[in-house]
Amino acid sequence: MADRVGTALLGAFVLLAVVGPVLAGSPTALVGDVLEPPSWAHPFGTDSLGRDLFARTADGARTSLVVSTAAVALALLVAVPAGLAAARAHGRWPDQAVMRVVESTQVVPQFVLVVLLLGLGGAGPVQVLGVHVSTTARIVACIALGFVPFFARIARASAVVELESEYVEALRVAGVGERELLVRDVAPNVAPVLGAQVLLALAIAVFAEGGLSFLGLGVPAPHPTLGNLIAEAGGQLLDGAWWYALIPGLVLVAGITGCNLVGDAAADRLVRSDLR
Amino acid sequence: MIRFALHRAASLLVTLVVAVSGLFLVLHASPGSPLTNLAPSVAADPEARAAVARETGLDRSMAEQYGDFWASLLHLDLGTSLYDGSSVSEAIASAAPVSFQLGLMAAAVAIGPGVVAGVVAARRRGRPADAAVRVLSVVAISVPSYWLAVLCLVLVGERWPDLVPAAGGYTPFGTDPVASVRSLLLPAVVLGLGGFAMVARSLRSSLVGVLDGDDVHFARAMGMPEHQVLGRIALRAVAPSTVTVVGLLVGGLVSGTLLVESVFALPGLGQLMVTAFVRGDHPLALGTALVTAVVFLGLNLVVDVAGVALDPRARRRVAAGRT
Amino acid sequence: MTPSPLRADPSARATIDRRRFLGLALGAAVSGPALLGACGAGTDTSARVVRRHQDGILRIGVAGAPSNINPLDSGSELTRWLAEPIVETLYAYDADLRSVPLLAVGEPEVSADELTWTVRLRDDVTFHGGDPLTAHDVVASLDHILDLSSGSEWITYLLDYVQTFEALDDRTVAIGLVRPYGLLRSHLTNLPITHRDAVDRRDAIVGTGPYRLERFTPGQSFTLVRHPEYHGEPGAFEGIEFTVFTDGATRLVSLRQGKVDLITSVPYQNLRAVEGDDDLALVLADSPLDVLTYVNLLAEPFSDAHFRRAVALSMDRAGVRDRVFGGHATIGQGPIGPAERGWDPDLAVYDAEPDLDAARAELEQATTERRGFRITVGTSQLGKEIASVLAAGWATVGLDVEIEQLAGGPWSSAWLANEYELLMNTFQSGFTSGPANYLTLAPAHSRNLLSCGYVDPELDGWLDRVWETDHDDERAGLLRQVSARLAEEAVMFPPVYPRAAFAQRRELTPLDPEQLRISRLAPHELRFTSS
Amino acid sequence: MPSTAIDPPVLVVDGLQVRYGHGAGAVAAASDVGFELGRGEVFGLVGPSGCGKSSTCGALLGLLGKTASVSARRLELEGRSLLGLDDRGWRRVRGRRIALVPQHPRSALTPIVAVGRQLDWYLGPHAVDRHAADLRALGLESVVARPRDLPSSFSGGQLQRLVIAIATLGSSPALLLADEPTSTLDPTVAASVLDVLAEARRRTGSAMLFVSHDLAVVAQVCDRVGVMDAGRLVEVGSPLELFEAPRHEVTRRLVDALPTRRRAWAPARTSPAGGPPVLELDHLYRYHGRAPGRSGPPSAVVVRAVDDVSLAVAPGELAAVVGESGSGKTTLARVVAGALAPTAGVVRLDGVELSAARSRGDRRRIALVGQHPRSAFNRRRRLGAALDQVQRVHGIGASRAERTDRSAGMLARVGLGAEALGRRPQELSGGELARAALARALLVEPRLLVLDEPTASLDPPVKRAVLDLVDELRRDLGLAVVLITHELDLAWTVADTVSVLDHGRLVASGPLAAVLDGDRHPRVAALLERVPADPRGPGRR
Repeated sequence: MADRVGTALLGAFVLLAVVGPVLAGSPTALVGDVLEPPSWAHPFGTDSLGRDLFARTADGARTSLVVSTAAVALALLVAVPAGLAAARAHGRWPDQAVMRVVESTQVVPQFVLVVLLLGLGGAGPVQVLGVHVSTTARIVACIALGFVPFFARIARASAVVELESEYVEALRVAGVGERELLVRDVAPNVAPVLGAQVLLALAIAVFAEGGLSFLGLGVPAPHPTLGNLIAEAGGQLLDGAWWYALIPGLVLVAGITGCNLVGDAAADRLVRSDLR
Repeated sequence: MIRFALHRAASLLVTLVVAVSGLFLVLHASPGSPLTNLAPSVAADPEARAAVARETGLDRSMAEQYGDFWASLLHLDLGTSLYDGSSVSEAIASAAPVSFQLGLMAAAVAIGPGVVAGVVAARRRGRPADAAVRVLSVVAISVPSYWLAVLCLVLVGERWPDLVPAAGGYTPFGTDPVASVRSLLLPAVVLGLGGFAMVARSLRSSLVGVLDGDDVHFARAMGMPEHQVLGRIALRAVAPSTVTVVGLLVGGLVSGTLLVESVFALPGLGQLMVTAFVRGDHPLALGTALVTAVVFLGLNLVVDVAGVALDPRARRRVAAGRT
Repeated sequence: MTPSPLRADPSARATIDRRRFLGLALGAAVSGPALLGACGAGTDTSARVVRRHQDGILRIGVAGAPSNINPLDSGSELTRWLAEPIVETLYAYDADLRSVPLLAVGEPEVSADELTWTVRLRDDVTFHGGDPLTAHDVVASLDHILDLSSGSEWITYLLDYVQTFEALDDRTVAIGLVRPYGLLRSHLTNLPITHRDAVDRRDAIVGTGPYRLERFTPGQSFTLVRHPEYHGEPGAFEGIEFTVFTDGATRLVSLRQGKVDLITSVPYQNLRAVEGDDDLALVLADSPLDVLTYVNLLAEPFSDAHFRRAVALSMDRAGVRDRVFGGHATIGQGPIGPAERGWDPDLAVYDAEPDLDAARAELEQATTERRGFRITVGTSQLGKEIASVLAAGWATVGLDVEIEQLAGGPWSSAWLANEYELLMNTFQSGFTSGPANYLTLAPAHSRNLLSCGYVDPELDGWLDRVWETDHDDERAGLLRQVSARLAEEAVMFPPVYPRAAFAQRRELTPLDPEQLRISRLAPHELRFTSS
Repeated sequence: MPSTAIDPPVLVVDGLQVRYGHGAGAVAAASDVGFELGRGEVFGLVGPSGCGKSSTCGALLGLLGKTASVSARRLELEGRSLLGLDDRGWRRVRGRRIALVPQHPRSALTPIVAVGRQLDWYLGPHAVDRHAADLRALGLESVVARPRDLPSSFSGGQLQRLVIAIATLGSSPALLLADEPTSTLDPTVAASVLDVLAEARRRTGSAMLFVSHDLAVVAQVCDRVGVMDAGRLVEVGSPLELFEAPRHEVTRRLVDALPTRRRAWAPARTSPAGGPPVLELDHLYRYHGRAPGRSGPPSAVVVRAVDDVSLAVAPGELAAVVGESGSGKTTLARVVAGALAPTAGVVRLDGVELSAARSRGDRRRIALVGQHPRSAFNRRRRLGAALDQVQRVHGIGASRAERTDRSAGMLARVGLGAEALGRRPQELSGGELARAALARALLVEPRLLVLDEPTASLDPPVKRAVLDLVDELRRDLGLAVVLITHELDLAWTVADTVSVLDHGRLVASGPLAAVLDGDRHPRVAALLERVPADPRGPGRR
């Protein structure tokens, strides 16, 4: 049940993010009067500048989805090899080194770290070693960095369990080499464990992206993001523009709830399949 | 036990030193130098820029600045704000109690009802109460605090102005405890909601596991009343894992203060930090980050030690030196 | 903005919708607060405010914390609103915005060659610490400003003119100039005098005003208390408290709840909400609130005059006025607005609605290949909204506009390094320059450090003369010419001149719109009507 | 100990039915089960897993959970009906009139509370002091001495005694429910626990319901035995009746699975082929923990897991290595197979010394089948992929198709169909997995097969079949086999030679007859002592 609700919510969110921008007009064009309540022409109403909120919400959902997916993917790309390498060197110095580095990014909570890293550079693009890095890319990188310890720990822990399990010894004794073990046996087994966490991480990433936008550290204008929309909408509530605060907020809640529910279900399934 | 705590504290200290040094370097390599925050008409003049840099000590080598930073840190002096020249330590000292009280109240909101909900759900597994707790906790964990805060501020604040913080954000607890608690109640509920969900969910699932265990079965088979089964076996068994969740919750609370304090205009550490970063106020940013890290790591240490203290098996491992 | 029949009675609709929203919110977030919000009724706010006023403290909600509270360093409105009741000036504006003596005794004595100004000080004035005001304090204030390392904004006004300043005795200051400087009188009217020991401090303001700064939390709140030994009429309030609410809605909610008496920078979208509330008064005033708009003539595409004019012609000024400022703004032409000296109400280079045909015609003549540009704005919500509306408008003539939002520091850096195409920000002058706005015009001068690349010897001459003359009428005439030229050449063409928006509770005497024309909030002049 | 007809029965079960779920989807775990227990009588319930033994037990305690529904014509303890009791009613019965001796003593006690405290829970305050003498009598000196220790610092046998103490010291229950109380224990320990249980029962005079899947144990303990299958009680009788004349098919299978002592062990069935030994162990040592003298803290305790073992295995020989748990058997197997490096000494294969870091070729020549077939395979890989993998890394078979053919052939050989190739380990039974593990080991055509307790976790009938398979394969393939086991009767059944390990040292080694007959080493004698007796033969306790 919860599983199906989660799939539906996440599906609706993804659908809005993927199809919405195609269906809707430009999210930046001034297509209507200011603060029009929802109507057939503007199903989500219009914002304080007269832009279509459906187009903006859809575009914001897309931004949230793209940023958080990219961040989680980037984090996995860094964390999984690091975690596997650490597990392979379990207890020896490469393991220690990886875990110390991971630990040192955990002196502050993840979201604070992201705020910190973004806040340091100020908003706007920067040059890193001569390469132009857009604000969006920096946000992705910072959120990703926040997830690296999370995934590296999971990858390491489950790889250690795998490497110490009996079947691995059986395969070693049977002459299966370490590389083959790591790539063909351990990594594929670590993958579902991570997979279940990916959705939960996505939920956090969507939240974080919104929070950054809310603090004004997020994806810059004119791209709407869900966090921006919510931040802007607060004041409109005073004028009775309930749709402005409610709809983008509910879309955000739907996305996060969907990720959480589906992620929970995936984790449950994993536990059950391992118990069987 | 004490040795374990000291050992953990020492290793955290090393991590902290490394992290603060990293922060210092990043901060000073960042493009947001205070020089760029000068009035453009002043900043445009190279002579004026150089003079300001000399005045604020920014023209010295990074190594010198780093050395000075640690030297003054040892005297608990975090320097002065680049903007108003006020003492960073004092700014933090006046902001910390707000965040501390907010965090404490939010933790109470999270842990008290969270434990009750988790126990009720586990004991009434599969029944409506369980379903209600599960739905509530999923929603609570998924509703972003900043959205809820905005809604509450307007919707609740309009009707019960006393429930949202007063202008200036905060009545110190010492001045008027009732007003102080009342004014932080709404932010604390908003902040604590996610933690409530975490505690309730984790407690429910671990309790369900424990209540299915052989020891509970044996105890019931030997006629132990249900409340004793819960108190003597089940809750004791899930205490360490619950404490771990509380550790995660600490991170959520510290993060959440950034957002919630900003919406409710509470003069706490979170808002101070955001302000510092938005302005590129290096000493203040570094100071708030440092204090946040110390608080966060300290709480984690407490949680770690509590986790070990509550789990005799872990206590034994620790005593055997296998940390 | 065309009114739709739906919003015939906005206040009634708001209540219904809010109630409906409550129901929805309940469903969405099953939480304690929402539940609390759905049942029961509130208390009478006005009574609460009257009760609160018993402590005699005026509470003001401001939009941001000053980045530097030293009024000798910063001319920002945030610093100055805070400093107004604390520090005083040698001369001050009277009700008709004429300069009259305050700390000085009589008019300054100007030598025949116009190079030496001598000012006599009053002898009955003490600082908050108890020290009497002396010439040395004035000298220390000037010294601080002219010290390059202090980074004071005032330096640009004085650097190339003021050569010497000395205390002839405890009550007399002499200022020596390099060349005649008619504008000095204006500066002496605006320049705050600070205690000599406090001129370099950034964590204290020590002045001679009716209130002194008691304590503050950086970036968050500032508490002023009455100075009992004030030389003039003592302040009506026991104290004045400034609280920072960066979020506009939070600021307004606090006012509605009666937690503050006055707020600045009311979000323009919420003006209707304020108007619909009987407990509140909205104050909209012409004010030196500029939308700084510079184009970079040193590089493509704005080096091309046709392109520039096309951009200026197709600017959606009406859109900005109606959608961003709720109609409370005047359509922009040149850099000088209605509250400022040199304002020409008859200047009409551009229409409110974009002239798309003329713009297309200009574009066809343009030699540059570019059909788009980057607009760099600050991080404020207002800047973002203006840029968004403008970009949407320019898109209709085929100009592809990229919006770049930069925080204060990087924004300034981009300006200094000439790394911008179209630069925009809101800026409130008036504190350092009174009714005129010289800083805004500075980049038009080809020899200015911040020059935007526009070279016009005739205009340079006008500007030099603006600074030199001591005749306000001549100055105003020259400024009109400057503003017209810059508009016609499409060098500086702000979309609108917004009216500044303040809101206050009815339990407080109204703000003075005349003082707001020079950005003076003058909170110490207000009174509670209830007590 | 026959029941006396005069006394009313302690327990009457009649028409007991246990169902899980509701409506059409309901599953019956027990149907129409009926039996009676007289005062002091021991009744055994035996049957394969899933036959309904546990559900019957659970119904007697009222602890089947909310999804189960229990009905019966009669369910009476000491004349009082147990049907329809509320929570309070059950609490008066549980622990006072019915006491449980659970299957897993280690998990029945809460792992994070000191044993003394837990005794207090069930026996009242200061239980250790008040019952010190009784506890000592039960062989629990260690608990009396260290009441503040956690359960984890006691052995399984001690914990089982402790649980028995809890069940019998506080009150004199009318009925003891012993739910597979020895299934997780070593035979040696199991035997002593059974003694303790018998003693406790004598003291309290309780009747006992003894549940087990092991017919041999049941026969040893019980007065009457009921055999269950698919939720029904299919046969009831005295142990001797069941063994001599099993009437029901299930009973017959259980009896057949009992290991039979090879009558004529003097001449081995297959004489090992002559020639030089396949495997030679030459003064082999393996210590666990840090050896003294190395750098670092000297705290680590050194365990001499394998201590100066020399052994030779001829081609085609099945060499059994027996010993109690902790005697170093598994370590020896792992050292031979190359999973552990020896601390000292030499392993020779076909006369060639193997280095500590084995080459892939060496690994191919010695195959190891581990103790737990269920964890021998990557749980996410299909069997086909697992069998393909070992061949691929050794370069066997030119193509995947060819390797698949070989896999299928080998599976057929161990008695599995080709459809098993597409299965995941979770979808196979323990017996099937044991066969699959054998198949994987044999696919690379080893010279030597090391079997580490290959049947320890299997039900008796399955156990027997797997052993027969091993015996057949080694004859067909001419393999040398080292069989590690703690069950002496297994060695007895199939081995050519037997070596007895004790604390890492070889105390006896040689042909089966030479070691087990005549002048036995005391250790060997002790091991023989604990083989559950064949109820058909003499020596029943």
